Amino acid sequence: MSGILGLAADNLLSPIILSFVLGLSAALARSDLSVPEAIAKGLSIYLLFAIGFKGGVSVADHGIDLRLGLSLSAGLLMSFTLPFVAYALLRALTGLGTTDAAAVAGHYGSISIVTFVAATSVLASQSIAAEGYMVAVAAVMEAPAILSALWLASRGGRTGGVESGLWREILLNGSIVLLVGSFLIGWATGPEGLEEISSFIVAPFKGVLCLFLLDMGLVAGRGLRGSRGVLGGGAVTFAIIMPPVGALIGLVLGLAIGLSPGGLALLMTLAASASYIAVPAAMRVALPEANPSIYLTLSLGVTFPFNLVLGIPLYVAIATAVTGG
Amino acid sequence: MSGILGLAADNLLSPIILSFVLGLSAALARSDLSVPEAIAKGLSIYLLFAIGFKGGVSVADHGIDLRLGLSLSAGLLMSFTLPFVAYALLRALTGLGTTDAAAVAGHYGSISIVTFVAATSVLASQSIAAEGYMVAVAAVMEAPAILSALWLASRGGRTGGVESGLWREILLNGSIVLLVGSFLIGWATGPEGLEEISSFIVAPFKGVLCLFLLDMGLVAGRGLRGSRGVLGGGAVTFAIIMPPVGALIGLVLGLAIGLSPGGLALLMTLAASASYIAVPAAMRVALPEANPSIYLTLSLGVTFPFNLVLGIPLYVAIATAVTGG
Amino acid sequence: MSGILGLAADNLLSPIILSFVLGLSAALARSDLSVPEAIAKGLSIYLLFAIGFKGGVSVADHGIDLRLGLSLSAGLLMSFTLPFVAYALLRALTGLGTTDAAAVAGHYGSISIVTFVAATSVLASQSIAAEGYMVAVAAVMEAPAILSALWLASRGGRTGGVESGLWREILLNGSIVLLVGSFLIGWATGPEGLEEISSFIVAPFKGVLCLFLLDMGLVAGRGLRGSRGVLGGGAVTFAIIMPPVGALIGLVLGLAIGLSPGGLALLMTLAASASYIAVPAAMRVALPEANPSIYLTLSLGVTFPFNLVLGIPLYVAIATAVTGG
Amino acid sequence: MQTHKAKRVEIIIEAPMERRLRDTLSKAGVTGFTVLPVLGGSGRSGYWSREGQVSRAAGMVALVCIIRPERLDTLLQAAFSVVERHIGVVCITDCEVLRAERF
Amino acid sequence: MQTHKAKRVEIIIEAPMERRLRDTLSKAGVTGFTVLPVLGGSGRSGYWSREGQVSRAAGMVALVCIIRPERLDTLLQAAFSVVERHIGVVCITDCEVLRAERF
Amino acid sequence: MQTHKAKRVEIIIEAPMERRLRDTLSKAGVTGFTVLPVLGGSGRSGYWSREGQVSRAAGMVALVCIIRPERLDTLLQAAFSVVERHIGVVCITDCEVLRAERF
Ligand SMILES: Nc1ncnc2c1ncn2[C@@H]1O[C@H](COP(=O)(O)O)[C@@H](O)[C@H]1O
Ligand SMILES: Nc1ncnc2c1ncn2[C@@H]1O[C@H](COP(=O)(O)O)[C@@H](O)[C@H]1O
Ligand SMILES: Nc1ncnc2c1ncn2[C@@H]1O[C@H](COP(=O)(O)O)[C@@H](O)[C@H]1O
Ligand code: NA
Ligand code: NA
Ligand code: NA
Repeated sequence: MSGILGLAADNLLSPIILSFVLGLSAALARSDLSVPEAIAKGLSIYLLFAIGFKGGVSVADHGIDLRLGLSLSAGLLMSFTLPFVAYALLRALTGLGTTDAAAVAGHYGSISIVTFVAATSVLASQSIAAEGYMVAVAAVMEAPAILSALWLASRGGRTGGVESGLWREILLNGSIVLLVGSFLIGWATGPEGLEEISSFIVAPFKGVLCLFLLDMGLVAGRGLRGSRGVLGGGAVTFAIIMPPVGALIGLVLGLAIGLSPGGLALLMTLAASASYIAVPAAMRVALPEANPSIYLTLSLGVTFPFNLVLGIPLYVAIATAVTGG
Repeated sequence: MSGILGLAADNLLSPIILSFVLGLSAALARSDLSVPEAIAKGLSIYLLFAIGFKGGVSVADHGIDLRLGLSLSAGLLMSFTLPFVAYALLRALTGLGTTDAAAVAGHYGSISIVTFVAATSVLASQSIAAEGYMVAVAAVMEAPAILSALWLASRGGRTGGVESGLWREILLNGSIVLLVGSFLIGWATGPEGLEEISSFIVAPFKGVLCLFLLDMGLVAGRGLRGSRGVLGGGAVTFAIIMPPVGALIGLVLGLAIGLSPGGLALLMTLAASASYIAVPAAMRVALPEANPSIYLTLSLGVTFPFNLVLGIPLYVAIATAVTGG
Repeated sequence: MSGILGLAADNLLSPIILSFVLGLSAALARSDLSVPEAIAKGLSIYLLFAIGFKGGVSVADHGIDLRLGLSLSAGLLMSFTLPFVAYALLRALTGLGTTDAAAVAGHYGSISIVTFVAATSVLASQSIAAEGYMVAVAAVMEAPAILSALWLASRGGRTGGVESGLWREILLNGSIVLLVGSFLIGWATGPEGLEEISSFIVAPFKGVLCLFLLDMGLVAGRGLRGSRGVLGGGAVTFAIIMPPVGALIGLVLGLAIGLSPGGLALLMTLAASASYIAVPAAMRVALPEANPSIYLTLSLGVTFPFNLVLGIPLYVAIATAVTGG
Repeated sequence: MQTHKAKRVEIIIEAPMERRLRDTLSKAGVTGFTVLPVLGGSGRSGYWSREGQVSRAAGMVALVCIIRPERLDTLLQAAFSVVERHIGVVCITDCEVLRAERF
Repeated sequence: MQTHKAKRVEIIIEAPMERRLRDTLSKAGVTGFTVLPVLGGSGRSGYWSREGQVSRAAGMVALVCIIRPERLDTLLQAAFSVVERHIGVVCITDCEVLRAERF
Repeated sequence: MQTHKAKRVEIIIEAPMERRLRDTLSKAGVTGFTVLPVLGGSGRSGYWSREGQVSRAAGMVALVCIIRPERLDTLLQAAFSVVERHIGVVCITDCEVLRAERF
């Protein structure tokens, strides 16, 4: 336990976390500090490209094994089922209606790629290796949860018919395409490809992540300020309980598959994280009646900081402990 | 021949080309992946600044020789005359009217700086040196073709008077000024100047080029999708035949001047490439009757990918073969 | 003296200064070269984050000494009092009315962070060390001058009541928060933190500064073109005399405190520089009657280039000379 | 100069709905419109601004459509089918245009 | 379709004044509006464009507010108190809206 | 509040023509206007959006000009001379303004 706290303390003092805290504080203090939308999008393109590419190179390097298929299946399974777990918890803990609860639940089945990136960077700084294909697992987990959420919402009387065109939009959304595409590029070009561009995608990576998390902190803080009063204690409790619950399911599946300590920590992180890009956009279209303040605030304002600051060191510590790694 | 195919295959597997292919595929599959306009412009400012600066440093390093003047003259000559070649080919191969044919022809006399940059990066990865002042040749080739295009269009009955103010706009357009300016800065500050900023303009260069080509792929793909039906087979044939024709003319002139293998390959690339920034903007003002879909699709959707994937390795192979380099 | 000229000449041939000159020339020649607003803001976020962080790390490294408190007090004192000096000079040299003169005076009490950054980079290239906490001095000097300016303006009959809310806005403006925040992060994470992200904030720093100064040149040039006729010779004289006057006051205070040669040069630079971000924004709100062309042109179009090209090498030379460093 | 009566319809709608609105308008034969970016706004669902958004997804856009008076109802019907369940505003103004043949 | 009479008020104002304008409108009970970005402009204080600005500070924004006719004067009074000492423009147009209950 | 009749003219035009339009308006004595960015649009020459553009060159902008009714014709004549050969739209609306002395 004290080991975990030590890790959390170390983690807390990393420039990455402190940049997030800076952004959060600035927004809560109503500073006008802001990162232009185009820059934030540019930074996220960089992060997705780099993380996908490096994942692909690592697969080219270490080869794929039988566990790849199993991990992808585990990811799919979790993305489909976690929303049901989340929905049950939400109905137990909060007074949210069917539609709002279903919308929130969908976010927790899907994943947050920045949380994933932050976890890889914690692993890297502790020299814990992980399977390169975990990036592909992240990609397959983005969308299925949306289907579960719509099904849950439709039980509440909504027609729930998913408009043709929405599926293409969800499956071909920019983040997924960029992540999978750069993964394939990294796989195809391998270590030589990485060498050509490593001073772009490896060396400055952590610094770019700092600036990105500064912006995430600003956005989360503005979201929190804007939604005071919208959320009850029950909802906040959910947003803190659900990540460890998800991580536990990830742990069980990951152990069954036989992932490395690093891979295990990443699968737990994916399960624990909540979407704030792909799923909200889909919900605006498919479930316009659901209140965006609720799902965005829970996912970005509560769960994201929780995972960043406490969750990730916890998952890494547990993963290394249970695998004896 | 098999050597050329081998080179093309190598080239195909570079992260740079694959990033372009990723963008192209994403756009054709109607993904919403997009690079914000400001980021794309920022990347192009970076590339122009870096390529100009490095060209200038190389001139400071190796000194200028008599061939500099000859190369600039050859560039000017080609920019003026290639539109006539293109126009003749277009009239032979397509049913385009005078104005549209003239507008397209103007694009092929001018150059694509990204194609040039991609060629320098292929040369660098094969350790083939090139004259630093080829950057200046690129700069002088941007504008003259516009004059030829307007002259060609005016023969078709259009008044063709070039509004005062347009010339300043063309000659002082941002890309030319930045390219020439950073070339002069590189020249003035020399290797010491380069050392100060090389971890900005040299180390991450290829990675930035990847992201830029990702965006180029997206734009080219969107352009191709948007212009289905606009282009006939003849126009597409033109856009594939014209680059080797231009390259051949570049080859002859470059040999006459006595350029190095790398310089020769770059001159061929310049002749083979078609503008999609400076000339389209000028055409919108001076030839508004010409259909932008036609010239943009041919230049960006057909010729650009052709040069990137097949043309450049071909030109490099020929240049090294004929010079015995 | 010839040493100073030599330094100025060296400085003139650095890529940083030449990039500024390129931007300035492009704008004066009415080229359409431009850096997108979002990119310019992104670059300035990078610069503020990097300079703040490095300042904090240097404090973590060398510890704080008694001079920290004295330097902050000197900064505050100068920010409060320099506007009175500037105001007196303006009334003597120009025909500006009370409001305009007060607004301009406020700019000269505050500071220009890019001038500060350029000075640190000149010091670095001459291997002259400086106190890391000078970044904090820069931060405290941003705002107090605004108070002095409003007091000066109110004497001219304006009500001068500072609207509630404006103070929070000024004190929590983005640049101050980012600078102080990253300073604290650097302090907290120390040299290990720096090592993690140094290939992002140290290696490419000078190159990024080049692009930023290219944009500053463009903006300054457009400003100068737009305000022809607005400014008389007296105002321009003021904008060239005031920086050395401020630097002299900074020199006296810095010597009294016992700063290192580098710290002394930076304090002089801060005193000599004029704001063009925080103060103009505050003036638009609090003194809308003041003409923005006047204060922006003087600060950005005259004083900024003066400091960049002549001022900084002068201040560095004097600081090293008087301290015998 | 000679001008012609027309209607100017301004539709402020969530960005993720833009493509759907465009498609619906096209199907209704409305092929002329312009889309403007929106920085922020306020309505029954509270205040928002681009700065406080992780992605463009939650932003809005303004679509401006100038149309002949007799085709207004077709346009409104089409627009309403998309806007109905969503937040946003539809506002119609009388206007005049040059070059009537374009509308 | 059924439409309802309303007023469309467009206020072009300096960006640093935007928050104040919003706050004043809120206090006057005007809670529906949209803010659009502005690239540049020209007026008595000359020509400016974003390109020539170091910071967003000196830019402007356009705030569009659709409001019931009877509440127009409240809005104008509130807006004027902010705009008064500042540069910028206020322009009012008659318009019609769908879903009147929203305004 | 006291308002004054005016005309609001909106001109949507290709970005490379913006400077020319501005110059022509200035020459015609029209010195007050605001330029707004445009994200995309559709017309006789098809659909386009900023995303599908390599450079700003092929984009469009919207210029809004509020003017006294008696000066409208001068403005339209000037605008038309620029817009004539180009794509784009000119749309005129009746409006009212505060602070009439500004126009
Ligand atoms: N009265 C109004 N005038 C202008 N824009 C409005 C108005 N009401 C709502 N909007 C815009 O429509 C968005 C959604 O409004 P609502 O559906 O009321 O939450 C707001 O964020 C504004 O951008
Ligand atoms: N007649 C007008 N029509 C449209 N916008 C205007 C007009 N006059 C002024 N503006 C806008 O308001 C800003 C300030 O105008 P002014 O207060 O006249 O300097 C200008 O930069 C324009 O963006
Ligand atoms: N009816 C319309 N309403 C609003 N904007 C239009 C309309 N028609 C054309 N536009 C705009 O003007 C541009 C050029 O139109 P066009 O000249 O018809 O190709 C389009 O891309 C739109 O941005
Ligand atoms: Na999850
Ligand atoms: Na060419
Ligand atoms: Na100062």
